[in-house]
Amino acid sequence: MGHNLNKAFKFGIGMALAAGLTSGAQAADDKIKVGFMLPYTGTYASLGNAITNGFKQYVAEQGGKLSGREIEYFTVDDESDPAKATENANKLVKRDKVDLLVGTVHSGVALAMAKVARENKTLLIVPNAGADEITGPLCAPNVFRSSFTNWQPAYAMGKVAAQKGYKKVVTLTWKYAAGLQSIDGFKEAFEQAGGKVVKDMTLPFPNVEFQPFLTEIASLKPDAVFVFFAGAGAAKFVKDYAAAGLNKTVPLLGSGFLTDGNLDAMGDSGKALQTTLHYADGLDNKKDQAFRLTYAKTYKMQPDVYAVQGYDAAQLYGAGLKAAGGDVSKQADVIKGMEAAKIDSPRGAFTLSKAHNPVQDIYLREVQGGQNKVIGIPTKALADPARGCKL
Amino acid sequence: MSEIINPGLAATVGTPAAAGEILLVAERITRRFGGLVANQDVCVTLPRGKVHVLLGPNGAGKSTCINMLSGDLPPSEGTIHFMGKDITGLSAAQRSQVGIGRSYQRTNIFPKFTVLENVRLAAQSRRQQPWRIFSRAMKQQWALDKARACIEEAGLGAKVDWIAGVLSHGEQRQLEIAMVLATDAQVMLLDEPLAGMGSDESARMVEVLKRLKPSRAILLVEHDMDAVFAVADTITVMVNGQVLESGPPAQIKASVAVQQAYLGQEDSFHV
Amino acid sequence: MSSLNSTIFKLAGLALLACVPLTGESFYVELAAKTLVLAIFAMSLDLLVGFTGLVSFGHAAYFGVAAYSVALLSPKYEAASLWYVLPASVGLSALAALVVGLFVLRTKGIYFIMVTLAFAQLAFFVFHDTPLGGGSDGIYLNVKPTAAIAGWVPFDLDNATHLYYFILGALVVVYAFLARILQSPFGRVLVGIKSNEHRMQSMGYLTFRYKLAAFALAGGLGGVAGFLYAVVFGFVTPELLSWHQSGNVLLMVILGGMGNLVGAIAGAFVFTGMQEVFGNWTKHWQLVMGCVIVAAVLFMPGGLSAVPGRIKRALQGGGSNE
Amino acid sequence: MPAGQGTLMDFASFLIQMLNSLQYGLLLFLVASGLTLVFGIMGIINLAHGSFYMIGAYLAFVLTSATGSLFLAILLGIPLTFIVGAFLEWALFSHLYKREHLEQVLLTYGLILIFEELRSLLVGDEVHGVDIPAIFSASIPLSDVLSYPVYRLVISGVCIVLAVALYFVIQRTRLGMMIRAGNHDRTMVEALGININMIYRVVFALGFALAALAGMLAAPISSVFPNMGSHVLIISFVIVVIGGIGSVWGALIAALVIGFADTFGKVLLPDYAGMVVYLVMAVVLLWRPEGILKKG
Repeated sequence: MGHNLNKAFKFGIGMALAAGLTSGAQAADDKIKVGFMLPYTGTYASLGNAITNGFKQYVAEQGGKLSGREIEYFTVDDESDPAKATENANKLVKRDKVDLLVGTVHSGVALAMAKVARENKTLLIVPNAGADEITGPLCAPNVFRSSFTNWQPAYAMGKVAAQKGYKKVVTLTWKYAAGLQSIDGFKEAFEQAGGKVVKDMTLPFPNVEFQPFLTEIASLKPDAVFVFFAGAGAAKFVKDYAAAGLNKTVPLLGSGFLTDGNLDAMGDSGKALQTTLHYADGLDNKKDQAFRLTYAKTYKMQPDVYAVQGYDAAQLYGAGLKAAGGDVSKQADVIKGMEAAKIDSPRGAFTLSKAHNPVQDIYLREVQGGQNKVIGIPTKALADPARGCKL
Repeated sequence: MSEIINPGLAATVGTPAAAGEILLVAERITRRFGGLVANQDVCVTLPRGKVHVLLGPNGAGKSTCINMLSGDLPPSEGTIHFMGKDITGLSAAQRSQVGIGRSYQRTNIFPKFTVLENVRLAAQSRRQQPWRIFSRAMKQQWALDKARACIEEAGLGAKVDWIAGVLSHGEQRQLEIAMVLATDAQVMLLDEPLAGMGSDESARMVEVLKRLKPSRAILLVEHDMDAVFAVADTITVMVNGQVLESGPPAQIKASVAVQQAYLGQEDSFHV
Repeated sequence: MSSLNSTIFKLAGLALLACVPLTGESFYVELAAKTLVLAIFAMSLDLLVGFTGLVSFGHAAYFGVAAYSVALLSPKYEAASLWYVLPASVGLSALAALVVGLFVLRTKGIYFIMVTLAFAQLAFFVFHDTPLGGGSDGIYLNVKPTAAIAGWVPFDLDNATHLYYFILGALVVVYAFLARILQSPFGRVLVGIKSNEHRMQSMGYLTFRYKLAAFALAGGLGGVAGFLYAVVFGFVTPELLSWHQSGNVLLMVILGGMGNLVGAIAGAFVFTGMQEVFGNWTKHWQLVMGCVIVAAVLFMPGGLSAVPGRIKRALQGGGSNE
Repeated sequence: MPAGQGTLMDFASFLIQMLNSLQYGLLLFLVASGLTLVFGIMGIINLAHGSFYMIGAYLAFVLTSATGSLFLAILLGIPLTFIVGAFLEWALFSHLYKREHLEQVLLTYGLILIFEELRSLLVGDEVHGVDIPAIFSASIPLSDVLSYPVYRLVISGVCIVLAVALYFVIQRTRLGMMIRAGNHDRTMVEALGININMIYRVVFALGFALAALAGMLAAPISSVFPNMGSHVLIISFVIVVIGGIGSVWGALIAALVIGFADTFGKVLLPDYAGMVVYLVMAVVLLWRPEGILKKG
């Protein structure tokens, strides 16, 4: 028996070493190494793919090169699993030694990535996760974001709600950072303008049994409801809300993710829903039209906000590289270039705040004919307050 | 079979105990399974130095009775006393600790362990020191000595290091006896210890039982009539979960009721 | 002879593991460190599954409790003392296991599997939902614990090499501890319970107490792994307590062949090895992983440690058709 | 509930919340009933049960898209899942009966990974909606602002019908007799010349079909999304544990209890809502370690 054990033991070590050898770095020194750490399986897989597509589209538009340097991609599926986040980030940073780390969707994973990036001084662009901390208390010279903070769209919606004359609002969200930070942003703007949030309700992520909360909303009879949900859960919420008849008497307001990538799933229930986000359908902007056309041709599907954020991550890096003359070893120059860049984004041009978050227009959108049509710009060039950032 | 008195056994076999002292008394114990009454108002008294045999056709409730005495099944009604103390509410493990040991009808051992380890575990149960997690079990000499002595006593001395699972059926029954012995049981509840044994093995087991008898009370469920009449001091005949008749072997042999109800069916009834 | 070989191979394996930091590849050192942590975790579960016969499907709870304890007990911007947080977090996870054990050990078989799972979910939600745990995004451990004793620093956990050897040392200690326990009267009782609990009871063992002790012990050792994990990665999230983690560690134990400490270590290496190889190979690596698992169950009863024997038998033409 | 607590919850809201509990509980029952049958009768622990639910929901999406009708999708889906279930039993699960629970855990854990990846390969990772059939798309007004979707009531109705049907099958039919006998003593059933393998195949296929049906029915109100099975799986485990393995009635009672605890937990103890159902389970286990109703 002892004999067998030890064979097994050797086998195990052999496997581990084999794993090491097969995945060893095979760097080509002349290429710039870009590492995508994004979800390619699980709930957020389609978001990860859209971001990757957007990034690659920009690079392809530049002839496959940025500042004359070819790009080599490394990918790691982060599975949206924070438990594996540090290890996955280290795969790209320590094993593959990438020059730029791009990721991710899930806020918890992104926080772990930011930690790895800070410790290893690797350049990081967050192409989605909106956790306020990344460009707030945890901001760093080498950490950038091409998307938004949770605070931004929600703050804009708070202003909208006040403008519409609502006085009494109830909020509902999943109890996690993205949701709670959105609620805070909404509340800040809404209560500044004289409104009152009468009740904050939360449920554990990713629980989708909303019925008890709808009953509660009905008994509170607020002027409006502000929610933060995303993806499948958002689709279910919107459907439940309509089925309960609440949409007829209590307007539903949300951060834009409520209606992004899931309009097909919510069907008629989503009709006329108003949300705020830094991107919308039907923007009157040439860049957007060109972007959408190319994207649709290349990937045989319509782009969404995630694709835009991926595209802009590439633009942002491109600007940095240009400033450094394509020399990634001059990281300080790359960073300076990125900080100074004015990005001609499909969402409309934006610059970066001191904390490295986009200063951007937030659109008010309405669901019309299966699209999030822009109907107004409640806040122009909105900057995240970046509380706690010492940059 | 040698006449060696093993050191480990000396303490238990040779205990100068008052023969005839009543060790176990079960009064009107009853067990129901849903609507089915498996045992009704069974009374059993086990004095030291005597062998009490339970007889009865299959399904008469003998095993249920043993299970209630050993604590494997709680009785629905009735009380069980051990040396004057009420033990009705005690679990099987607790009853083992007070001095009631049993063997099972279907062989119930640790098939992957050696014979020695099977019995050593039984011996170890008498002095449990679970907090001593850094001492080595194989260096507890007292338990090893006792285990070897009990194995010898049960007639398995030649197979101490065998894996229990590969022993013959009869040998596994002997192993069970050794395990009961190793727990210092004052009351031994033996469920068909001779089942499946060859005549040599049976004879040896009967010898073992006779030798154990003086210092203990033994309850035996057995079908082998030769063995029964060779060792029994008292016989209780059960039918349909109830006691039909109880008394010395001669009385049972003479009983018409027993003849009709049970012995009549057994063509092997001869002395 | 076999046992001589056995010792030689164990030492050779240990020597091989001790050489890993010499490669200087920080990623692989960290990967190996993580695998060693998982190996400790797998050994702790093996005490329950392989030696006591208790199939716990919620072992990640104790791993997670210890990991969270480190994060919660450490001051935000200063180093906590290793000599305080290590015993405290291990103690807390053992305590959690003791309390859960009081409930779950009242059940058996399938119930036990499901109830351990459900209690692990309960623990998951404690850290996920209540103000204690910091929600689904987890908590940072900003500064690793310091090993300083009255100003003297024997080693520095911030140094990857020191940390690696610390973990390797922990592995050896846990292995020796478990191996020793299994030789003790206590350990023999656990193995007896696995083989035939009913008989153990009829021989006078109050098996519940032994199982409870084993459950708490395994929880505490799982806590050692959880502690190390938190120190290696500096980040804890409720996912550490999720049922996928419980499933993964169970998988490692089974891959290595239950009831076999070296096997559990090998299982951890094979598991991370498979994750690495398949993960680099295809986006749909979980499909491959799933197929490997299913095939392993159907065609490889007894785990990896049984493979050499099976191959030998097959080569001799006497292969079993199990 | 006394009127004095009106600030917390008025009486009308309380009644509506009760309705919510009932409706949620019944849907949970539908998923858990298949699980408890497979557990209790075959002694198999099946982690892939949540995947069966997911498969059902995706089938509803795919078939509804193809046929244009949820009814047709369900009509096609039930026999389809039944056949797939029978096939899985033949190919995989039939090898597990004499294996340890551990190996069952492992194999079904592997199946989860396989099913999720196959789903990703075949249908993709997007979120999809399934339309509520037009005739059930209305809502019934319950208060001046709140109405109750008819489709939810329909689901509850279907669940009740299925519960009664299951009871009838198990208590009154020959198949049910064999199932109950198999539940108690496998060797005895075999001795009577009954083909236990066939019974097991049918029971497993039935369990699969029930879980898939739950997924199909729930698809219009829950949407269809990756990993949707895993939450359902754990909650079903809790229900089976509380109800007693193998007891369909126990599962029904437990599902209603959980529906109640979850609904009111969310409203009254939002910080602890995730834990409420597990705490209920812990209390039940203290009281009755084998569940409210033992199997049988």
